[in-house]
Amino acid sequence: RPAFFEWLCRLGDNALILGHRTSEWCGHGPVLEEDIALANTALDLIGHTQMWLGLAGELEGEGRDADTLAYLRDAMKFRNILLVELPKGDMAVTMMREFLFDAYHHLLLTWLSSNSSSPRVAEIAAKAVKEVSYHLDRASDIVVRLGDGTAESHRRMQDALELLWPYTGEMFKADEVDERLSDAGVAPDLAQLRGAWETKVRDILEEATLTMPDPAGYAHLGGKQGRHTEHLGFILAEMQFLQRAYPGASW
Amino acid sequence: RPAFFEWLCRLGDNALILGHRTSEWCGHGPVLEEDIALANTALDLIGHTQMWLGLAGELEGEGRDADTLAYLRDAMKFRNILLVELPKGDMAVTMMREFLFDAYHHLLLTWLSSNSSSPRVAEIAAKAVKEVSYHLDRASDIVVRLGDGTAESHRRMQDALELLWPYTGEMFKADEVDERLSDAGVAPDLAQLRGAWETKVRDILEEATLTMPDPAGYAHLGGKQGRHTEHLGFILAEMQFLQRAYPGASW
Amino acid sequence: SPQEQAFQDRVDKGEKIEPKDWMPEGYRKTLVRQIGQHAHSEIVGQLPEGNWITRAPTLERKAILLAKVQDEAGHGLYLYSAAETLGVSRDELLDKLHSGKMKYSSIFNYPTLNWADIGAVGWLVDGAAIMNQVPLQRTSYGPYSRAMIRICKEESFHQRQGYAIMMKMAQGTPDQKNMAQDALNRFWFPSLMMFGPSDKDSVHSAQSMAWKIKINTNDELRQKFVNETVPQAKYLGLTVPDEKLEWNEEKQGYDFSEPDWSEFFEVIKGNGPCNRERMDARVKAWEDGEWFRDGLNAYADKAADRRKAASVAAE
Amino acid sequence: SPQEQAFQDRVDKGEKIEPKDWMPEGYRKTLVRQIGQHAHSEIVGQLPEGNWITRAPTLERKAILLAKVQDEAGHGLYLYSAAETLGVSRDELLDKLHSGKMKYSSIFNYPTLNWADIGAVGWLVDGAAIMNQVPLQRTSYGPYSRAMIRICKEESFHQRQGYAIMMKMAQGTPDQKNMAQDALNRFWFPSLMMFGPSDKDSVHSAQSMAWKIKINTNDELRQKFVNETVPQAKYLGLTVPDEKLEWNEEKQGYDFSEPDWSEFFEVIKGNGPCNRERMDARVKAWEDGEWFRDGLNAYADKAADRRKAASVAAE
Repeated sequence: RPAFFEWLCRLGDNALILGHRTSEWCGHGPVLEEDIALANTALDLIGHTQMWLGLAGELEGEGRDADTLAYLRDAMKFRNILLVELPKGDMAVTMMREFLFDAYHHLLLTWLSSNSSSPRVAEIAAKAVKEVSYHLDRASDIVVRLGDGTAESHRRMQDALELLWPYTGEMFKADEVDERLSDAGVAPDLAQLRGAWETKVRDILEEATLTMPDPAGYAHLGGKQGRHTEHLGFILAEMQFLQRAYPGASW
Repeated sequence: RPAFFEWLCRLGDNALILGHRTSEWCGHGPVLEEDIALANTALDLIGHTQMWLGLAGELEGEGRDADTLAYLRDAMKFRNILLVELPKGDMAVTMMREFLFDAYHHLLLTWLSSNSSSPRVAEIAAKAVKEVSYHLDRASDIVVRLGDGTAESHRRMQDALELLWPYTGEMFKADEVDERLSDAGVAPDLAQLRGAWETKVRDILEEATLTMPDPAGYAHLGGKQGRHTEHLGFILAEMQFLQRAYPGASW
Repeated sequence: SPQEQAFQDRVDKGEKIEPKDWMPEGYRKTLVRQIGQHAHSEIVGQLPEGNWITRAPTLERKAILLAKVQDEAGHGLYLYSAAETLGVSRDELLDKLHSGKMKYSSIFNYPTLNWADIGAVGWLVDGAAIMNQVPLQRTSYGPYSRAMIRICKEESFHQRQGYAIMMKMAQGTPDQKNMAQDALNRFWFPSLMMFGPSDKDSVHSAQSMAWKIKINTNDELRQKFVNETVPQAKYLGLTVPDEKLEWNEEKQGYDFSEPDWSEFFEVIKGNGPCNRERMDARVKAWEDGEWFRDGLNAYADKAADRRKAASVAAE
Repeated sequence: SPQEQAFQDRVDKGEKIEPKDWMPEGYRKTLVRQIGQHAHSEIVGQLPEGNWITRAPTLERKAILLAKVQDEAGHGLYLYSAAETLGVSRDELLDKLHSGKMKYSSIFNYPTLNWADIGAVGWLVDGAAIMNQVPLQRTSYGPYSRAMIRICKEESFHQRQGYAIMMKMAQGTPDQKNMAQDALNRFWFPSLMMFGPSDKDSVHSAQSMAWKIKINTNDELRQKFVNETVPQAKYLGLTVPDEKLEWNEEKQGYDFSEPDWSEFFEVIKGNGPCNRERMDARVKAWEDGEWFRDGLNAYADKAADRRKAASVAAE
């Protein structure tokens, strides 16, 4: 059960932190349609956060709801992977990250929605996977168009890919929590998702005329266990300010 | 007495927030000597904050010390002028702001150290004025050298001057608090400092080959009464995080 | 001219003017300016509220705010499209915004300083906007009228959400109530300014009203806004920051203080609290996005070439 | 050569070598590399601690931290000056840092994640640095030796401040104690790595020791560090994250686990948690500062010309 709680926090925190980063674009997008699409993605992710952290709190049974978990844990207690907390960067970094994460996220949710031994998990995943499927299509499309756009857009996309690549390994690196959930049939064997992810990523990058780095390269780890980058603390200071400054208030 | 408290908060908050902005350069300065000088300035300002807010808390008599005032007030309760909370910008903005503020700060502290009817105020001012005198010399020197440096450094300094200028009026705009303190002989008549400030600023800008904007132009007001820019909230979210997240802990 | 007369007759009969119809040059120009300014206001208006998205106090409030700011971008989109039917492209309009040749609503040059401001913007600013826009659903230009119908529906939803935030704050802790009152204090007069200067000082009004581009006078709308808003403030237990505010039985409306019009003109001149920041943010977004737009365009060209080559090869 | 022999004799007798003295090219090169790396470590080392200046929990802690990071910049200054006596300018050294041709201490590629890390950096990282540096006060090269004397004095002050933070945290609330333990867990092995790989794997050591550029072996210093630090951790009530740690009566020191040297070499290769961010921050500071340095230089040139013109006119 503590492993289940941890694992749900990982799902919820990934959505929360990626949603936060995505929402930073609101009002600052390169073109109106993109501004709207990014806000929409952020909105979906906040919705997923509510479902995953809500279930986590319920399961924990100590009276913490999704807001309590989102707003009153410090960085050490966050369980998102490092990839999602990196600064939003330019649109190349933002869209490449979305693509790399969505390709994984979509596989994971697809598996969960049809195979998870937990009906609650399967139900949430089934709701979320529809939106993530759309995010993935959109991100893939943008990666292709910018990769095969101008020399500059190509260069920026390749740079973004190389910056982010060492952070993708964490998605597939199972620890004890992942193994327990996989043994219980709640979650997939992460290593088994890797092949399909690489195929999807390779296909899109090829179409985008981008060069895929070596998947066996160095991987930055630690987020799932609470060892983050220096960025997360700043995200939380901003995000949690009102709840911290006015404890117990209702909004 | 509430006016005295307000007025002390203005002094303390100016030092705290300008110190915060200045400290953001630490490790990121354009040259090592400058990095050190900026850290030193920030350090002095934090020292002034401790003295002014310490006295404010003592005077208030409700058990709030300098840390409580610095870390547990939200933006509406902060009394610094808007000038000091603007983002640090490039070194042109940082040094021009320091110059414009120090020229005022130095006049104010000089008056307080020799004329204030409050011995405690005079004592703190006497300590602070030595450091601020050095800050002013240094900032004046840099303004002259960059103003009369390359075409680019000149342009940046002029841009910075025009950006910051509308925020200087607040220094001399007395409200009821200022008037009460001035009537009580604790503080100077702000309007009377203005002439000396303009002379100093005009001399240095002239030597720097920069064009002084019209002193009678539009002035942004509100900081002294707690109506700030959108920047202050973000400063406080970061600055106050630990005190807010771990109430009552001792550090 | 007879053409102009025929045009005016159609307008008077309440017919909608459509893009392909003949229209006087002044009508077209006035509409482009008005719709363009409105579109710009929507996208600049994303900024003050967007300022609180990362700090929204609960996940639900964050989602609602995100959806709202997204709607505003959507309104911008409809309005730029409506302007395009008059022969001016979105890029041309944006260029005029960025170079300062076109304005946006001055209300967005005020900062959002505490969470209650998000409530106040929804309640007062969207409230005043709706007051302006509801009559424009009957405006003579078809595409504009249809855009306003869509927009008004969403805006009134936003206004209710804003009022709900104010309610929570006004009924919350003393700190929260202070924030609510502070937000009302700061947004009250700027909201009244949203209807523009008094009609006696307004230049273009008569012609615009004849063309049904403008339906009511500024003063009529302002009075209507005050009449509706004051009881709402009372219901919240908040004080409208106007000592002269008083019910006037005779006119069946409130007497109230005029806003400080010198402040209004200062803000229009560029001296509002946030004019520079708002424009800098928009220009930066546009300039930083250039490579992105260029990249998509280059791809589109390549894709078109490939399709052409493929269809040639297939022949 | 006889010159080399005479040089070695001076070193052996404990005489200081000064800038104008003859010295073997290898000696000069090794010193430039070592002093340069040390200088770079000081300025890159500002970053992980600087990361918490704006979030320091009290005004006093903020002031202490600011003073400390400022000291590090000062150490950078002394060390670049010492390197300059060997004929290499600060700008040349910085250029090599920015282009990746010169390294800095790998410890600064680890992130500071909670406030206790500021304590741990002072206690462990400065502690290990002092262990390395104290013997270097007796190094053969005069300017380097004198720089180390100044630096060691300040570093031991920093170490005490760091330990004081750890003490507060370890004796604080359960959350604070968790932070302290977490900081120790993350910094323990990276600190042991600061002494470099085991002597048997170290290439340059023998010659450097003969020249008194290096005084003790890596393993000697590491053992000494462990022996001093473990009781300090115990006093804090914290657990050193090493299951093999045990007092060895015979050698009068602790047995301990070797750090993961594959991690060490990965970090050196650029794959540490923060390598990219640290270098990006330094390069950005340098590039953003170019106009500033150019401006000051241009002014200095003009001022010199004016002085010259004035003295010509006066003649």
